[in-house]
Amino acid sequence: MTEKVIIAGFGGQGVMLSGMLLAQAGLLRKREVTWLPSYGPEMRGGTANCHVTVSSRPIASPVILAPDCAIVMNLPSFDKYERQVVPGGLFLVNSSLVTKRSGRKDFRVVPVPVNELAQELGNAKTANMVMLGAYAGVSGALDRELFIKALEVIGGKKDHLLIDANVRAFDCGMEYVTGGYCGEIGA
Amino acid sequence: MTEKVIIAGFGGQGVMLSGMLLAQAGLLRKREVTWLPSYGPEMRGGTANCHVTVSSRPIASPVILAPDCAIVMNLPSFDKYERQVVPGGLFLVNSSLVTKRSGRKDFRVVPVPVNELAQELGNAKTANMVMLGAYAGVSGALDRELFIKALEVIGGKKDHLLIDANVRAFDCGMEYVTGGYCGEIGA
Amino acid sequence: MGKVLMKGNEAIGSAAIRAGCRYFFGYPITPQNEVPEYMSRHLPEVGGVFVQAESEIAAINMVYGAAGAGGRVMTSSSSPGIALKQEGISYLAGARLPCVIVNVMRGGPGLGGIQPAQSDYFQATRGGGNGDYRIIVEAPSTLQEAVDLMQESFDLADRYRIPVMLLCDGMIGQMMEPVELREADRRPPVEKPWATVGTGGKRKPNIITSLYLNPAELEELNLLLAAQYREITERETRVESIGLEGARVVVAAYGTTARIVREAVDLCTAKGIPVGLIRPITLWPYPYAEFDKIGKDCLGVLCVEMSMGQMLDDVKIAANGRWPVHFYGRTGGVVPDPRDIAREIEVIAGRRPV
Amino acid sequence: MGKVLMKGNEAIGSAAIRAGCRYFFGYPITPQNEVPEYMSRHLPEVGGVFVQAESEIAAINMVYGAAGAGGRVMTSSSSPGIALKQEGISYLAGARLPCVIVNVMRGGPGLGGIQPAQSDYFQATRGGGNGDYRIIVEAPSTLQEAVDLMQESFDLADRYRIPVMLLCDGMIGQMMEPVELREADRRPPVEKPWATVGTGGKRKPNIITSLYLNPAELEELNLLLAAQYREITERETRVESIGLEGARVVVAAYGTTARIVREAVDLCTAKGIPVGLIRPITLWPYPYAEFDKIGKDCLGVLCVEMSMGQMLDDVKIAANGRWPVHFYGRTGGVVPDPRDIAREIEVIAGRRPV
Amino acid sequence: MSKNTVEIRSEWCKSCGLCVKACPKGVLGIDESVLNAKGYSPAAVLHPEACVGCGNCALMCPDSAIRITRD
Amino acid sequence: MSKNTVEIRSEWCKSCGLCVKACPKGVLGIDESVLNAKGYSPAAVLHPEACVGCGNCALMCPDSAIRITRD
Amino acid sequence: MKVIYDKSPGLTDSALHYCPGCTHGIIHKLIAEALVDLDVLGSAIGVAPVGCSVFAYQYFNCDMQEAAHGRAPAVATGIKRVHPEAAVFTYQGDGDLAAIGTAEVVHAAVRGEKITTIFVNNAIYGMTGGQMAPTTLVGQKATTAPFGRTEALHGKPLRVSELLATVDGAKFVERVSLHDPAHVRRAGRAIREAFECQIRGEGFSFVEVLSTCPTNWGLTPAEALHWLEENMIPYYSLGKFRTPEGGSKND
Amino acid sequence: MKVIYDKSPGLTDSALHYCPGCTHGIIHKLIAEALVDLDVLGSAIGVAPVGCSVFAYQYFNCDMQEAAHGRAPAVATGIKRVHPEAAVFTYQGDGDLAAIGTAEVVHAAVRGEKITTIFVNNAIYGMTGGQMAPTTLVGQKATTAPFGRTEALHGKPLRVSELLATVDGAKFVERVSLHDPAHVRRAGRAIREAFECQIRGEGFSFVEVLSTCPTNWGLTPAEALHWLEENMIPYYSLGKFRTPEGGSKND
Ligand SMILES: Cc1ncc(C[n+]2csc(CCOP(=O)(O)OP(=O)(O)O)c2C)c(N)n1
Ligand SMILES: Cc1ncc(C[n+]2csc(CCOP(=O)(O)OP(=O)(O)O)c2C)c(N)n1
Ligand code: SF4
Ligand code: SF4
Ligand code: SF4
Ligand code: SF4
Ligand code: SF4
Ligand code: SF4
Ligand SMILES: [Mg+2]
Ligand SMILES: [Mg+2]
Repeated sequence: MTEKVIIAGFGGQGVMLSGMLLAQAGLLRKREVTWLPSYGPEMRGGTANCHVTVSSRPIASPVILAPDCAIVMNLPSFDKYERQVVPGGLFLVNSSLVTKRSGRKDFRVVPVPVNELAQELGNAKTANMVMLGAYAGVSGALDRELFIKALEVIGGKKDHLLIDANVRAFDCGMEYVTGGYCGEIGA
Repeated sequence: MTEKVIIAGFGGQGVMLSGMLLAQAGLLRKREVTWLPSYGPEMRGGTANCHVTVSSRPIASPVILAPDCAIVMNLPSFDKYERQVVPGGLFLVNSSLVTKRSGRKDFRVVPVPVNELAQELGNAKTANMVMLGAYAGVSGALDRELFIKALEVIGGKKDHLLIDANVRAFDCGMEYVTGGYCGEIGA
Repeated sequence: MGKVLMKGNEAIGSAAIRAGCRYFFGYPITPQNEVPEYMSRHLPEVGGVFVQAESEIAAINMVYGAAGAGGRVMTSSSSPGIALKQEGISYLAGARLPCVIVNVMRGGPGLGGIQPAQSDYFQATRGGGNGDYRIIVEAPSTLQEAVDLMQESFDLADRYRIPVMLLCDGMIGQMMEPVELREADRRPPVEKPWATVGTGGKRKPNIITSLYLNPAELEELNLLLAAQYREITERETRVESIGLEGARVVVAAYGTTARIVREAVDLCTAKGIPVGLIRPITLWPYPYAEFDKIGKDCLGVLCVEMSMGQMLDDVKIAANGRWPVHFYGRTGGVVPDPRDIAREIEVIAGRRPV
Repeated sequence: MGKVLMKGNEAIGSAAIRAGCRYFFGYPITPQNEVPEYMSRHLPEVGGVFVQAESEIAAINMVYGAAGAGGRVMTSSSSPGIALKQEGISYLAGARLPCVIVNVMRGGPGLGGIQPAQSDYFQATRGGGNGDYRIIVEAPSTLQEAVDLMQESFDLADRYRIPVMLLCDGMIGQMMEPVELREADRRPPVEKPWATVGTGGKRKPNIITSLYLNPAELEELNLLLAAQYREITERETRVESIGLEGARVVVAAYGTTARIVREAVDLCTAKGIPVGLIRPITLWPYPYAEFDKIGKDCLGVLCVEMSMGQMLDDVKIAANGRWPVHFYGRTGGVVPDPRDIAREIEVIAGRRPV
Repeated sequence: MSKNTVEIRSEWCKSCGLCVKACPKGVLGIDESVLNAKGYSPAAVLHPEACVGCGNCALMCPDSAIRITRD
Repeated sequence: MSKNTVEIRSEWCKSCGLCVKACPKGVLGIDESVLNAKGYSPAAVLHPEACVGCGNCALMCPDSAIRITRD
Repeated sequence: MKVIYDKSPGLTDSALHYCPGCTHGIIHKLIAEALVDLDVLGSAIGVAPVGCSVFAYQYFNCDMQEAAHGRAPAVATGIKRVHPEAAVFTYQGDGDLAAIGTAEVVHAAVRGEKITTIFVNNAIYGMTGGQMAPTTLVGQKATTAPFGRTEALHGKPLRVSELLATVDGAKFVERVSLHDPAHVRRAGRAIREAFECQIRGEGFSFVEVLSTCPTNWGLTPAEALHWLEENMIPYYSLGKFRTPEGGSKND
Repeated sequence: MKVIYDKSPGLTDSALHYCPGCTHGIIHKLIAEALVDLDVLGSAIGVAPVGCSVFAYQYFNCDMQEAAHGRAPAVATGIKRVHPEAAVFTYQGDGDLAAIGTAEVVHAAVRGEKITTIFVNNAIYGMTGGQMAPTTLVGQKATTAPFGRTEALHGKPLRVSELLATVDGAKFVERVSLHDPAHVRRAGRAIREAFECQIRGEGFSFVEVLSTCPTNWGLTPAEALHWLEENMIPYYSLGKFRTPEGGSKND
């Protein structure tokens, strides 16, 4: 089994870290994984995306041209990746910044207002983790324990507060898509 | 007819200029000519040589590996070129600095004490012109008028004094080898 | 040691230190910045030295000095920065100094872009600098291979007194993959009796130079180098190939591109077209002889590069008229699509109209 | 104008000024010093500008600025100095700027020597800099040809917006030969609407750049360049050849070496061996097609260079397996002896035991 | 007294806050409730009446997002 | 008074004359009648008795051709 | 209605790509305003560096060339020699000018090249992600000086204005800062004076602008201005180091 | 019998290839003597430049490397980092150091690299045949300045010692001359002090030696010394520009 995910957004939205966590979680499950980033010229505010492949077989190319899932955190990414997702695939959209709707009917679109959700949690910077939680919830491809372990491997175990905040955000995203969300966001 | 001459010595002995004059005189006779220099690393006092070809046909290579004539102004040049001269060729040696004698019997060796001759003329720097005169005298390949014209083309016509000194040196060399020399050099 | 998920550039840095590299001189440039950054943090831990030079030129000349002084030394950069190092590399080759140079290639020409490319093949394999010299060029296609080749690079450099280049496209530098790092090299350092370490008043001075004003001596150096290049060609050529025997089409590709080609090969195999792959690991010396193993069913050789066709020259030389040579390339940071490559293969195999 | 005896470097300078060159930026290096020296004396006479730069790198970047500003500009250097210019040349190619670069080659690698050589063939024809670019490379074999190619170089540079290199071995630079200089070019200067000359408030800004961070745009640039390179290949390839039809051996050589080979050919002809000669005048684009004219009696192709074998790659590509390809080279400033070349030819022709 | 008008082109604004800091009169603030297409909460004119037209805000704005006029 | 000896290794000498110029006592001169293998007329000690052993000549000799000893 | 301040016509319509609060944008404005004020926008030819300001050529409303890293003064020399009447300027960061481009800027000054160089000293390599620059302060951390710059390991930071002030051909050398509106106004004046020096044909003119890099300094834009004032100015003292009249260091 | 003066054991037996009366030979001696006096010949590693002194590696009786043109300070940095205890020096001409190698020498100084640089300023490119150097005097002719250097066209000559004296890491900077025995002795002292500064680990040390090139100046060796004294010293004033104690320009 091979799962190919593209995560894209503005630089600074944390899409790279999300992808690394996905890859690290895959490695912890003894899968083959690759993570391939791509940046625009800006240090902050530019566009950025990463390609994450998790597979039970050796991975030929780390480049994903037809993702099983695309997670788009802003409008340019929406426009760029909408068409690439395979039929039957998954399209997670940051609806805080993207109000546009997809014309495609052959895949599953899941809008998540991650900025609002994160702000509500009191930590605007964890919007990426909210989205990762949503991805986990919708796809079933990432479980909570592995996510926490991956966080510890990549971030180091020291910063408990940070880990806690991220896990809270992850849970919030997961709950949002699995219906358990009980915050105050309309729509 | 093709005449291939190598002129070699220390840098500063004026071997390059001698070669240029030879080439320029050739051009004045509407011949094809090439002049190819080679220097050592030193600005002064190093070794230097030039290859001059004068021919009635287009010249293929400007490099001379088997000269019809070698003019050597110092010992290293003697050692380097003695063997290269073609059988029946000409070997002009500055006997002021080279007392060595050639072992070869199949070419003509002409020793000329050019430093002493030039010093006697009152201009040590014209030793190269003395040698050129000697070459003209022995080979018959360069006539006096052409030499003077060549001097004017290369040096510019302005400096009469310099031209005169050079012509005197040329004459002196020519006279030395053609027997007209009446200075005071023994041997 | 278990597998760890690492960024290519950091894996390269870590592997270098494990291979005994103790001196690093470099200058920032995307997409290889994590190499110097890693070295600046970790070399001091093993008593090594990291210097951020004022330029790529200074860096390569510091490498020259350190290599001449007997240090195990490396530098890294990316395409335009490597262009600036060409004079220095020529000097290193001429003075026969061992060192490792990493080029994490980006799109060109000029400032170009920062996305992955393979358009410095000529620069690497033909010597962008002056004179008759070669350097060993190794091209990994996975991070594990990059890590493994790093140790080999330093060893080859010392054995032959030659600069070795690790030629990576930007993907190798930027991607993360699990790698297994080897134990630190604990062999005694290679003896370098030619190095300038101070005479101690006990021997004649050692001299490191590439200057030979006497043409005969300079030719002698060139003949010595040439003899050594022949020896390296015989002994150190590395290549991986699959399915050459019955192949109707053989693809030649290196680095990450070879991985992409593998996907294309799979697509074709699924359609019943037997396709072979030649993946040079050393780009110089080039594995020309590997092409002799291609079976008699081959209809054509396809060279695939992230460039407009540079390795293509070597493929043509290797093919030597035996098969038509085709080319497919993307450039400027655009990564080829396996489906497009598969289509090219099908055309050559006669399965599709051109 | 009649023939005058001139040193190659000075003839090159004089021809450049006659061809309309008005800007020269350079840095001293043997054996090309007479080029800048000539320019420093004579450019002011025609209202031109000579600047001795602080380095070859500064010089090539001044060339970039002046070319981008619409000037007819040139630089010259020798092997290690040209190595230093590689980044700049890659930028010029990427920004599509016309200019002329003279390389009076000396022996290498590294500092090497100052005697004539041809060991920068790769650097010139394969782009020692980064990226997928080519420059036009012309190789004169007589001073007259150098002078004539100079005008052509500037014209080609402007026509295609491409750097052109005049690749001379040290002999071309240092020797004297009679040359006939042409009249000064009095045609109106080529229009360069893309140049940065100030908007005058009347148009959108012109931009000179080689930066394209978007891979699709950078690929577009590369495709545009490639298309142009194809056009140049079709229209501007220059070669001289003799006796290909009935030749038993064909020799390929360029520059002064081709003159030396002619002597060898004469020696062989005298012995009754028919020998052909292919002398590429443009090294890029390479006259591959010329080899198709070789007759059926040919037993082998001999490539002769003052290097360890660099054009050899192109000869192999051109031969494409049709004939065995042999090589004879001298290097480091040693000039081949026609008698040795003749001996090689005889061996290939089967007249002498190997 | 003449009236000063401060306009902020919010699509250009990157929410850096330099204008807010530079204003001697506390006229400006960041409006966290809004996000522009780039994902930034742009600066907003909170107290237009207090503006003295000194130009500091516009001078400091790296993105030339502020225009000031006087009637 | 002790005796100073100035030796000139004439094969190394290039006839530059710097020693001659540097000598405060006029001890040295160029011997135009001789040419060494390099073609130079080397310096010669013309007035050995006048030497005060100051070392100036040797100090200035670029070719380290001069050796000075004191008995 | 009178316009008190608006985007300068010396700038194009393109939105700047810089990080929020990056002072590159302020310097762009000041240059654009100087070119307009001196009425030389139409004859101006600028040279962009390699650094965060690599895209400067998209922002200035005049002809522009993109130079190789560090070589802008050489490129500008080539331009100026072809168009002596043009207002030619380079815009360069501290990696670009003070590291790889040291020789080029020193020799443009030595030749007295009639160009204007705006030197953006933000004590860091911005574009490549925060590596140490020659101007990084002692104690400051950078990705290639992860434990902070130290005098023992890296030497003290290079003071470029002081260095260039020793060169005769540099006729105008001033260091300015952007940490508050008053200093920004003064910076604008210095830039105008530098261009005036060029236009009068006096020689090389140079303005060093102390600048911020909030992103790589890890500070908010406002904090960054404060850090600049507190840390950079004590080491990089402000003022005129050379003027055509020969005045120096007393402003 | 006491030897008052003889060829230094710090030099090899090879005859020097320099032109008659060229002061390169004097500087070689002074360096060799300093190495011997300080007893560091055995630990010394020198770096030869590209210039007339390209063969310096044949003359110094210690380990030597030949650097690319201008890059000696970078090469020396590489050496010193591998052998911190060695006495590492570069020997460079004015084309090598003051033109193409400007960035390398400035940054060796900025880093406070513990090496010693001997800078041979003969106001010309000797080896390549008399082209203009950055240090060629105004009015002086050169093959690439056939009508003489002018301030308007070429700018005034670069004063390297003054330039480097602005750099903190340069702990010892002195300019000396060779035009008479007294000055040669003082030059010897300066070179020794520079090495002492290195050995004490204080930082970068630098000695600029005003030198002659009789051949390309078109003068006899003696005339050349005179020309140096009359023309170079007025522009290139002698003295200490920086000492470890912080003294400057008063010797
Ligand atoms: C030859 C070369 N070397 C290195 C680089 C990579 N590079 C791009 S920008 C930069 C430094 C930018 O720093 P600075 O000049 O201080 O500008 P800033 O981004 O801080 O404004 C470097 C090293 C390059 N593009 N080319
Ligand atoms: C990269 C490079 N550029 C140029 C040269 C040619 N070159 C050799 S020596 C030299 C200059 C020598 O002048 P200087 O440094 O002043 O030393 P001097 O000969 O005067 O002692 C130059 C430019 C070279 N060898 N390499
Ligand atoms: S013009 Fe002055 S007072 Fe008005 S908003 Fe801007 S800074 Fe505040
Ligand atoms: S200074 Fe400009 S960019 Fe920054 S917050 Fe104010 S208006 Fe927005
Ligand atoms: S030691 Fe002094 S006195 Fe004696 S010869 Fe030399 S310079 Fe003259
Ligand atoms: S100084 Fe030395 S080389 Fe010069 S003349 Fe005297 S002994 Fe000879
Ligand atoms: S990285 Fe720094 S210098 Fe570059 S745009 Fe961002 S804040 Fe400005
Ligand atoms: S050319 Fe000048 S510097 Fe070079 S050796 Fe001769 S005199 Fe000395
Ligand atoms: Mg910076
Ligand atoms: Mg010099």
